Amino acid sequence: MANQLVEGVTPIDEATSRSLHVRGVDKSFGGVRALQGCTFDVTARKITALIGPNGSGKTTAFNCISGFYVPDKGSVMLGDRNISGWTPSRIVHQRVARTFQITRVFKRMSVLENMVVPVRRTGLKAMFWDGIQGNERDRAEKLLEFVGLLRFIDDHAGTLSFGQQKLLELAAALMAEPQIMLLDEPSGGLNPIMIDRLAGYIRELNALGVTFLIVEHNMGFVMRLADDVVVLHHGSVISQGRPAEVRADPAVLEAYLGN
Amino acid sequence: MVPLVILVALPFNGLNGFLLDLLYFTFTYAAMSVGWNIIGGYTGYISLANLGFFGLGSYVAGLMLTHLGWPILLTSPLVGLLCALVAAAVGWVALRTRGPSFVIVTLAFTFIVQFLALNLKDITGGSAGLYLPLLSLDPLLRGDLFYYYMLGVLVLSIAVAIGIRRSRFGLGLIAIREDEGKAEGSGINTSLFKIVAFMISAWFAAVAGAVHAQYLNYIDPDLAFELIIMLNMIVMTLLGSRGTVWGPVLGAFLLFPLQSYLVYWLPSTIAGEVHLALLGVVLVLVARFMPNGLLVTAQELISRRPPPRLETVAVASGEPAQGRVRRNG
Amino acid sequence: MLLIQGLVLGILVGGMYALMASGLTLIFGVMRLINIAHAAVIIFASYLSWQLFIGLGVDPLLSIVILVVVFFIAGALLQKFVLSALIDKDLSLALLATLGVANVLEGSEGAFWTSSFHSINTGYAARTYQFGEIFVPEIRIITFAASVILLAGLYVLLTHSNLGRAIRATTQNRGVAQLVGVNVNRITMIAFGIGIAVAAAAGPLMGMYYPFYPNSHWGWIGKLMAIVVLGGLGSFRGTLLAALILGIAEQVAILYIPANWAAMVFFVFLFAVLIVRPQGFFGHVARESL
Amino acid sequence: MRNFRFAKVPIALTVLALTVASCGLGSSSGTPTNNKDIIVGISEPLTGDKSDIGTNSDNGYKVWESVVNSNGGINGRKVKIIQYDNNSLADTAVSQYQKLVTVDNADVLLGPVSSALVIPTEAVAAQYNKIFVEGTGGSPQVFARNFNNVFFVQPATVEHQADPLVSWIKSLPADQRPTVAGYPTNDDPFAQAVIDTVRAAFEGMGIKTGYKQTYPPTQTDFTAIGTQMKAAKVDILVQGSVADQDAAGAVKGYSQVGFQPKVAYFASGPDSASTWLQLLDKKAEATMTSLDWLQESTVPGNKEFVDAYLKLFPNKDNVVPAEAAEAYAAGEVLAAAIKATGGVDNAKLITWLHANKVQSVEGNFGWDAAGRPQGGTFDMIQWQSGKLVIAWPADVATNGTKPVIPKPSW
Repeated sequence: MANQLVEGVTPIDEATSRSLHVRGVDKSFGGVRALQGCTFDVTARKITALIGPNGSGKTTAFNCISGFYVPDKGSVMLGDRNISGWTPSRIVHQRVARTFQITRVFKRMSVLENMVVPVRRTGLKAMFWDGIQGNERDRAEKLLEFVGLLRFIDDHAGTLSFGQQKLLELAAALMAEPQIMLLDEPSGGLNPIMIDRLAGYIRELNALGVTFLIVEHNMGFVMRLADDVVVLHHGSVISQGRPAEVRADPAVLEAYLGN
Repeated sequence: MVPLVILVALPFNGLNGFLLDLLYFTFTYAAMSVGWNIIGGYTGYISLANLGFFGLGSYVAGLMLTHLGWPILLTSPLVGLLCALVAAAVGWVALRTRGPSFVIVTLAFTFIVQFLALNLKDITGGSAGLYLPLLSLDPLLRGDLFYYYMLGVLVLSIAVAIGIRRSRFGLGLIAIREDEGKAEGSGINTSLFKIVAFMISAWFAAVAGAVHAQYLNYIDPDLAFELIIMLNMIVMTLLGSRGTVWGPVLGAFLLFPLQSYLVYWLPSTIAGEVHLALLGVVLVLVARFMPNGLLVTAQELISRRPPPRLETVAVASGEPAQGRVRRNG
Repeated sequence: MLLIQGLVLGILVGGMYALMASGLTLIFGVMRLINIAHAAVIIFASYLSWQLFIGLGVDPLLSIVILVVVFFIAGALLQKFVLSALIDKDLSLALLATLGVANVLEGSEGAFWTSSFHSINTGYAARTYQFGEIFVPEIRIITFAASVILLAGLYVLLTHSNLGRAIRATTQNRGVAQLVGVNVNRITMIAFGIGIAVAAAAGPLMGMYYPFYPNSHWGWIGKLMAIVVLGGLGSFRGTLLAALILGIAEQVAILYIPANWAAMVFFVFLFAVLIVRPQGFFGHVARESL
Repeated sequence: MRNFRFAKVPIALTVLALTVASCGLGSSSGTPTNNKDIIVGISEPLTGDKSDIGTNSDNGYKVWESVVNSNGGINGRKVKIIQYDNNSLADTAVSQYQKLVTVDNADVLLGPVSSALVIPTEAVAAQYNKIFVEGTGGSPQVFARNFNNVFFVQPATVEHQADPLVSWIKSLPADQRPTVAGYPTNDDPFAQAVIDTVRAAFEGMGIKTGYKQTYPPTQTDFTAIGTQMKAAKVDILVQGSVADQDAAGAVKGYSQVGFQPKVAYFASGPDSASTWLQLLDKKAEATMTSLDWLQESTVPGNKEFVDAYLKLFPNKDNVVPAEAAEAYAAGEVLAAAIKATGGVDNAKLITWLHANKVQSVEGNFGWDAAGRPQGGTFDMIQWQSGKLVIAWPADVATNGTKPVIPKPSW
């Protein structure tokens, strides 16, 4: 019955899902060391939250995983494959999709076009034939329905409200049939009702086997959702574990209060 | 299709050599503009290299003719291919990084090709140029030949442009124009897409250059790299509507005849200079006040719809269109 | 001996290159815009200075003062009424607009002054100093000195004035600059004006140095772009250094390879830099905007 | 396919408009020819980088038209010139000659200035078997394709321009002869051709080649080149300059780095009378070049031409540019052929010119099969105490002056 939950997302079977392992990653800009020996795991089929005070390197870590930055040192493993240094697109093709902290949609393209851009496809015919093929429109419609945007399908994405754009970004990411989704501040700027809806969607998708890594400020949201919490401070992991454990960890309190 | 029929029919109701010429040039510019539009319009990267490829095409084709005796009108597609490969190399340098380096490299590339044409005397004949054997044909027949040849290239270019516009490839290019980082993050291999777009764009410029070389029976570093050619491609595309299939064609069909008559209308002692300045003025004005170009602006006026999108999506029923108008204000 | 001669001439010409390129860098810094019309502006200034000299007998060095003022205003207006609107909309449009401007200037120069060579021949400074085997034309010393003075002025303006600080802030990070209360739009307008004014200042010097004709700006913009890329786009110090390096490289190259190949030096450097180190030799690590 | 539907309309309209307009123009602009007039088609670069010489040449044609017509035309038929500006762009020039032949029904064609424009346009004339007489495009490539319809109206092709220099140096006693020559050459087919012949001859006479480089047309800074020639101990400078600008620029550069040859010959520059003096003043002394025509020359018809020119285009120092004379001569040659064949049958005109010599202000000579002039020579001129004089060959030298050697320092 699982696939009834979210039409357009095929459940991910146990065997194929892989975990992410960040291993001793350093990244610095000019003099600033954003990450130092950053090490943590994103377990397959779980929801992992990445938290930490401002400037603790959350987004940098995120960008190293998704390929936007090349780590100066260390490695990012997808299953047993080292993907550090890969281009973002190549990583996406490994079924690792991401959203952006500041929501980004192709404003002058229609919602439907926004949906099909991330579709995984290869081969000349696929490239140079119709932009929307086979069941893609169908899948797109189902996913848009899932996030309640179907009625805007032909509008310019730029005409959607902020919250709607966030949902569109999520739905579009799903078109890439990701095994792992990296969400950067998904609840940022959303009103409580929206946040609840979002939490709902994430749970449903997770139930289908989608692995999540979520960078988040909103503690309530995180603690409600996450199976695992990773706490970054000054670019290194100071604590990792179940929400309850992390909450109890003095180092974490120190880090937050310290700031 | 209407225009095509007219154009095919035209030479039969006795076009004189001059008008055949005029249209031949118009087709050439239209095809080059359509080509430029693929990198400059769809992808949003301003290329100043297409002039370089025009000239390179002229020389490669010319040398093939003089050294190997291969007739240009047959080799031109191959010439285009060779230049497209060069484009791949240039693109690799210029397009790996995002942002401004592209325009610089493309301009530099044009200068370099011209520079080599000028200084590799033993190969290119240097400033003395390269003079080609004439196609021995009756002038009018010859005119027809070039006319139909270029018309063919133009039709091809439009077909390609439509194809790309409809394809996932085109979708990717437009995504790159809209937000390259997001596109990359959505699984589009932006470097590859950009380079391929650049190659296609170069192909048309090179073919046009090759045919032009045969047309003039002569190539030299000045006229193979006349900067006004590049300016024309860009202005025509922008005026017509960047990023649309038909914009560049429209632009070319408006601007070229206008320009060539300008010379006959204005007092000749200034026509040439004014010509250049006017093109510049048009470019600035269009960029500033009508960046969408004639076609899109007209469409917006007529249909009150936002700029054209992927045709496949254009199946949109009228209803949401209404809704959209309301939302737009 | 030949080598030293080349070095001397190279440094002297490099000083002027620096002046010509610094405006381009400044503009790129604040607007992320490659001003394709930059060399055209320089040539245009040369023509005006020539006209002032022939018509009213205004000394070219003196005419710099006039031109700087006029071009600053013109530049600021152009930025305010044409470019600023495009910068926010689509940078490539602004780029094309500058291309248009370049051709407007080139065309009108041709219309007013015909397209034959012009050169500004002041009666003075025809002498040449000789130090042993080394010959140093007085005119070059003058243009070099003038360039250095102007650059120094610009440098002080950028480093020791509130305006300069605001410009540098805007260059480094528009958003932040705005947050700390810099009127970014106004600063951009002024900075662009200054960039154009600097180009105008270079005009008369260039005209005393080299003959010029309407489309000679294409040759120059190629050189200038090579300089700013080598210097790391937007880096003022980098540009100065790059200008000297290329100036010397060019003058020395002319001594050892055919004159008609020497021009290639610039493009060789350009491509070398872009392949090896796209952010330029002196540019800070460019952080890709996500 | 919304785009497409939308686009059809404007495209179709444009095409229609275009055709209507152009067909309209096509027929109308064919200027009203009462077929007594002889229509002469010309495309000249009146703008763009060749505008100066283009205008000079165009004025020469105008003078010819007025002179011919004021003498009652050719065989009683008036000459009517249809002329367009090609903005120094070859393809514009080509399409304008197309227009001249197909739309304006020109009877005969005269050429534009500069080899660069003649080479592409002569081919158009050849396709329509139209005679094509031109006065300024003399580079070897012009004749390389052996078009029989082209006629170049100067005493000799450019490669022979410097012959008088060679013969003069030959005539010098061995001890006075320069020993090392320098050949800086503008990257221009015309200049190259001049220099190559001189160099061949000099090396034959045992004058070493101390410096030989081409510089780009955009070259403006000659100090480096001067430095090198100085280092190479060059004592005779033979510069392949194309205009007074690069020649004068060179002189400045050389004097700046103290390069002082005994003889300074320029393929072009010293001939542009007043400007040369303005640009160089004292430095102009003893600089030389060759001329196909001199304003003071006494060949038949020259006085009439010079007077007519100065009447039509008066200028403060009464100068008549050489390009004007060359154009005028081209006109004379064409007229002679028309007079002789009694019509404008181009085939006849062409055969007649291949068979006969014609006297023009450029001299009295004929043409070979490819249109190269046969049997004329250039004169060498030199600046002596602020005046331009014919210095060689001795028999034509202005009241027996000899070339100055060694040249005073510049």
